[in-house]
Amino acid sequence: MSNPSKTTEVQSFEPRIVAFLCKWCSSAGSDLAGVSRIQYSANATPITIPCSGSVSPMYILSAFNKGADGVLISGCHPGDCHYMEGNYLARRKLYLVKELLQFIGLESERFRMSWVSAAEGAKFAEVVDEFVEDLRVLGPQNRLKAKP
Amino acid sequence: MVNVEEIRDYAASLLEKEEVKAVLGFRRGSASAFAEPCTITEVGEAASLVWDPTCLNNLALYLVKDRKQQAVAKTPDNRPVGIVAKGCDSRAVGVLLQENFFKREDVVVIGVSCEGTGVVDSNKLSDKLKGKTASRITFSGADDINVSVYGDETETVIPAQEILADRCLECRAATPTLHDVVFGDTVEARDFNEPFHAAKEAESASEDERWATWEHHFDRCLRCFACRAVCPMCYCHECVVDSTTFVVTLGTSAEEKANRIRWCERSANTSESAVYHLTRAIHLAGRCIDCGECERVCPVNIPLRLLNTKLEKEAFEMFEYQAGHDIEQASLLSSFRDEDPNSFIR
Amino acid sequence: MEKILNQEKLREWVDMLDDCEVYAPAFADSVWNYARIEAGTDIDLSHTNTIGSVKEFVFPQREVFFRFEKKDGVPVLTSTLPDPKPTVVFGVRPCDGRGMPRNDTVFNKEFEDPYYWARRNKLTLVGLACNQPHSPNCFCQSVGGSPHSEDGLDILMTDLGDRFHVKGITVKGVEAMERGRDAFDAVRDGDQTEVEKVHDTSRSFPQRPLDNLDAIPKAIRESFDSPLWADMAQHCIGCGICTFLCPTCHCFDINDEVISPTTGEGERVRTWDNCQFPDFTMHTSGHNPRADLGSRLRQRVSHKFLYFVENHNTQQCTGCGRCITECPVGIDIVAVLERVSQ
Amino acid sequence: MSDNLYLPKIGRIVGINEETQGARAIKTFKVEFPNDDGFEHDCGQCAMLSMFGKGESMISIASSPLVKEYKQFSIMKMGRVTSAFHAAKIGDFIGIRGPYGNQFPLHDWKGRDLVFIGGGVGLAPIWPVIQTAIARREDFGKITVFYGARTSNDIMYEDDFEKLKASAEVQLSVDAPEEGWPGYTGFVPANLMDKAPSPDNAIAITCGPPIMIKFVIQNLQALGFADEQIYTTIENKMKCGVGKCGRCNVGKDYVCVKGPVYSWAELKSLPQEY
Repeated sequence: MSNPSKTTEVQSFEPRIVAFLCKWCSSAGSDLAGVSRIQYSANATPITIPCSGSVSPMYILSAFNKGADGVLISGCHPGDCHYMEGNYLARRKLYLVKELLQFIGLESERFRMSWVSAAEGAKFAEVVDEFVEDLRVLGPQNRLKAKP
Repeated sequence: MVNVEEIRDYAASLLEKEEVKAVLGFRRGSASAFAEPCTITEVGEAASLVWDPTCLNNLALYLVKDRKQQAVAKTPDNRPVGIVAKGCDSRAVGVLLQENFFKREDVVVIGVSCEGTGVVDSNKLSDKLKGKTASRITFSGADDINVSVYGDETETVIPAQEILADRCLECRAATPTLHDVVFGDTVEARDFNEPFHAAKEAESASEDERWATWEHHFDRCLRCFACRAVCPMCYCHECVVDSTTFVVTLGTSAEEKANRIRWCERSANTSESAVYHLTRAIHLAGRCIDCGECERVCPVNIPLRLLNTKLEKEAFEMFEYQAGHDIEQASLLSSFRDEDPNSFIR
Repeated sequence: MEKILNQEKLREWVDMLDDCEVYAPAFADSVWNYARIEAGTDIDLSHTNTIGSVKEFVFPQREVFFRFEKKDGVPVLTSTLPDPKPTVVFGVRPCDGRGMPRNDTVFNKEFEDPYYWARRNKLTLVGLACNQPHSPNCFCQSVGGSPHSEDGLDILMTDLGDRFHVKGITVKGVEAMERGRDAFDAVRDGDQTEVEKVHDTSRSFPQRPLDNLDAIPKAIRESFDSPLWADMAQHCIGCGICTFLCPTCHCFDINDEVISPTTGEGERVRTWDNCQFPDFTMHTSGHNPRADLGSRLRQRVSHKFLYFVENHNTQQCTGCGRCITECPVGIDIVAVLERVSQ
Repeated sequence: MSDNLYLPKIGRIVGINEETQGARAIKTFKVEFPNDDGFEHDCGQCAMLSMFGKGESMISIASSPLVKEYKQFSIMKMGRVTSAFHAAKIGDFIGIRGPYGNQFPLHDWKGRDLVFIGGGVGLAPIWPVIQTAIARREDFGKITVFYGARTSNDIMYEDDFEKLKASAEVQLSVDAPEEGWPGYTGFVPANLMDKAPSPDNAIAITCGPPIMIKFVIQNLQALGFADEQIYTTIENKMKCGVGKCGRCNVGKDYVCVKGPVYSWAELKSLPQEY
């Protein structure tokens, strides 16, 4: 990819994010961001899940396979899990996923995790905005995307 | 030095005393200079057992196969099985015990120390011989491996360190920790490569270089599934990447089969093979005991072991977890600590 | 057409095939395998045998049959029949060459496979005779072949040390030689004798023997219910190595791959499949005609040495030895046949 | 493009009849060729049906070759493709290629008695033979149709059986006792023994679950039917339909080409891998 085309791509490129959001916190946080009329990027497709601990690495790989430019997983802050320890298990598991994806050379910025409580609408908006900005710079995700 | 007669005698006595129904071991085969797996059930067969650095296979796979067979057998034979195990193989038994695949009394581990060596890496050997076949591999001592090349008159002497498998050079437990008996000298640390050397080297490349490497490898995958078939830890009845094996019986429904998610297609594409190999790697996190079988059997030599050791490295460094070392411990992914890394999370 | 090609002129010939895709063996990732050659200088014919067989050129691991999409609610199918550039493959060992006519039979018969033939018709196979066996598992002569068999090849090259003897066997082969006309020299007195000498020597090396090849079909038929099969497959792991690397194994799977679940767009794709996989013959109900490893090993061996013989009067095995050498657990088809024949 | 054997023709579903309900529901589909590129078939042949995006399945053509306007398929809901069929509506499009396989040698059976023995969805492959024989009623002697299902609700082609009674002897059975059931109670092979059709100058044609076929053939032999008088069909997993992909391979035969119709005399010589 030569530089000039990259610049134009950055301008016209709208990254697509698949966001797996815990229903007890981040999903509500994203609702709060909306209800509070916080302006933030509309690039994330939210998928509500019962707990960040329920995210199978398959979901992440599959999202990238189907063409997601970034994958976000957002759950409850440590200590706040509705199921006591789901987010701790998620943290360990997803740390390994992150390391593995980096290891095979997927751009490390494309996979992200955040702790967003139901009260943190503003933080959710920030997380998504930052993610979108970083992905704009990276351009489309082609490494793990299925090519017909 | 391991005296193979001791292994033979021990195996024979296990069979003679009917303490086991069979002993899994190695014998010389007709197919190559490497040893092949064997299952002996008669005392007399014990004499065919061999032991040397051409004994590559992780025989724990056959413990798994036996359990699966007995589970569906009309008259199951659940008597214990003896297994000749290297350090890594014994850790595989450890993980299977940890996962309650069978009980400790179901298996007699005939541990064999790799002492100062390990096993020969068939890829490194192929590199040395530029694809030619070794017709005979012998060992003059700990340091040298003599290889007779098929079609050549001569015998090549190769320093052991140059063709021992990476996993052996990096091995931290060359003597089986879990065993009923152990043959050979117990060795603590060996002066080869640091642990996780190959994974660290792969990590040090740039992101683009790393992707170029793995894109190249994923693209070459034939999807013969030998890596999965040979792995003692890949014992799932239905593999997550293989939705077609789901059986519609009276207890299941057509909808279940129809709605089975196809996580990856059967096409050997870069993207689909990436999903397969990465899924497999994650599923083995904290379970891979680095026997290197996946990498050994790969017909196109994808360095699959790197994916697993990368995760074992993280497990060790970040979570102080080593697969197969403690059969009582909670598994890597079902446990956590407060001090687990958190800084990568926004 | 018979010519002489000096070793250093090989590159010239390759360069003159510039409107073709040229492939030749290359040593990478610790194995020899066919790789695209950009220039004649890249060619290296010091190979043993390639890990993948030439069947990959006509029967790739993944073949898209057609694309489907919906227009106004009606499915529209677009065939993706390949239209490849003429392809020339160098360094094909005679065992792989012999695999081709066997594959032709399968993909022809009463139903001609257009995808196979689209590739096959554009393919020229330049064989290289084996001056000596590459591996202790070679057994081409035991299944009716030879280290310099011309069967299935378009051209056969024989290495005479400083030069090659090059023989055009088919029209396609002669054409490929004519393209490189300037690179070749005429055959001179004595060359023919030398070729014969090299060929004679190559046949004199011992190979894995298969005693009484003609009696094998009967032996297999009679051993159908023998416990031998389960015993020999005891350590089989049920992977696809033996069949995927085989120059004549051709079993495949067909699946729909959806590109867009929203538009219903997708492709129907053929991929390699393997009789050693447990789900190969499994019905949806779970009923499996070949449920155990023993019956699957029996199927692989029977197909090659009994059923194919019954249907086509020849073995579906060319003795390349890949399935023996590459088997992770040492299953050895020659040893299997020996035991069955006893 | 027409010579591309893997490229299906487009078919349109013009009729759906719910035969049986439940976990193993059966529906019968009438399929037309909107592009007028249909094909002729013989009794016993199959077609490869596809739902684009789901895949292909080999299904017996259940309509008589004498019916030219449409082809009929009775499909049991079992997996991915068949579930998609069960979710389909009238007017939906499918892919169809064929016809594949051999045929029942109906022409050789002139003047003979025909005994059909079907079970479950196994009635579908022999249904076109029954229909054709009825249409050429004068060519054959006595025609008897045995058919059994698990319950009376699981009986396929219920209305057609009523019509069939005019020209053939119909023997229905259900597996378990049912109140008010007029027919036989018990498994099909037992019903066969009970009625004991004569083997003289007769041909027996059977299809159903493998276990049923096994006992039907045993019982036919007990009744004195010779191996050459017994015909059945075998269905192995199929993918290509044209004798290449290797899945349906039994002995030297690819069932999709050499089968699915076999006389017991022929079938006996094949390994029992079906």
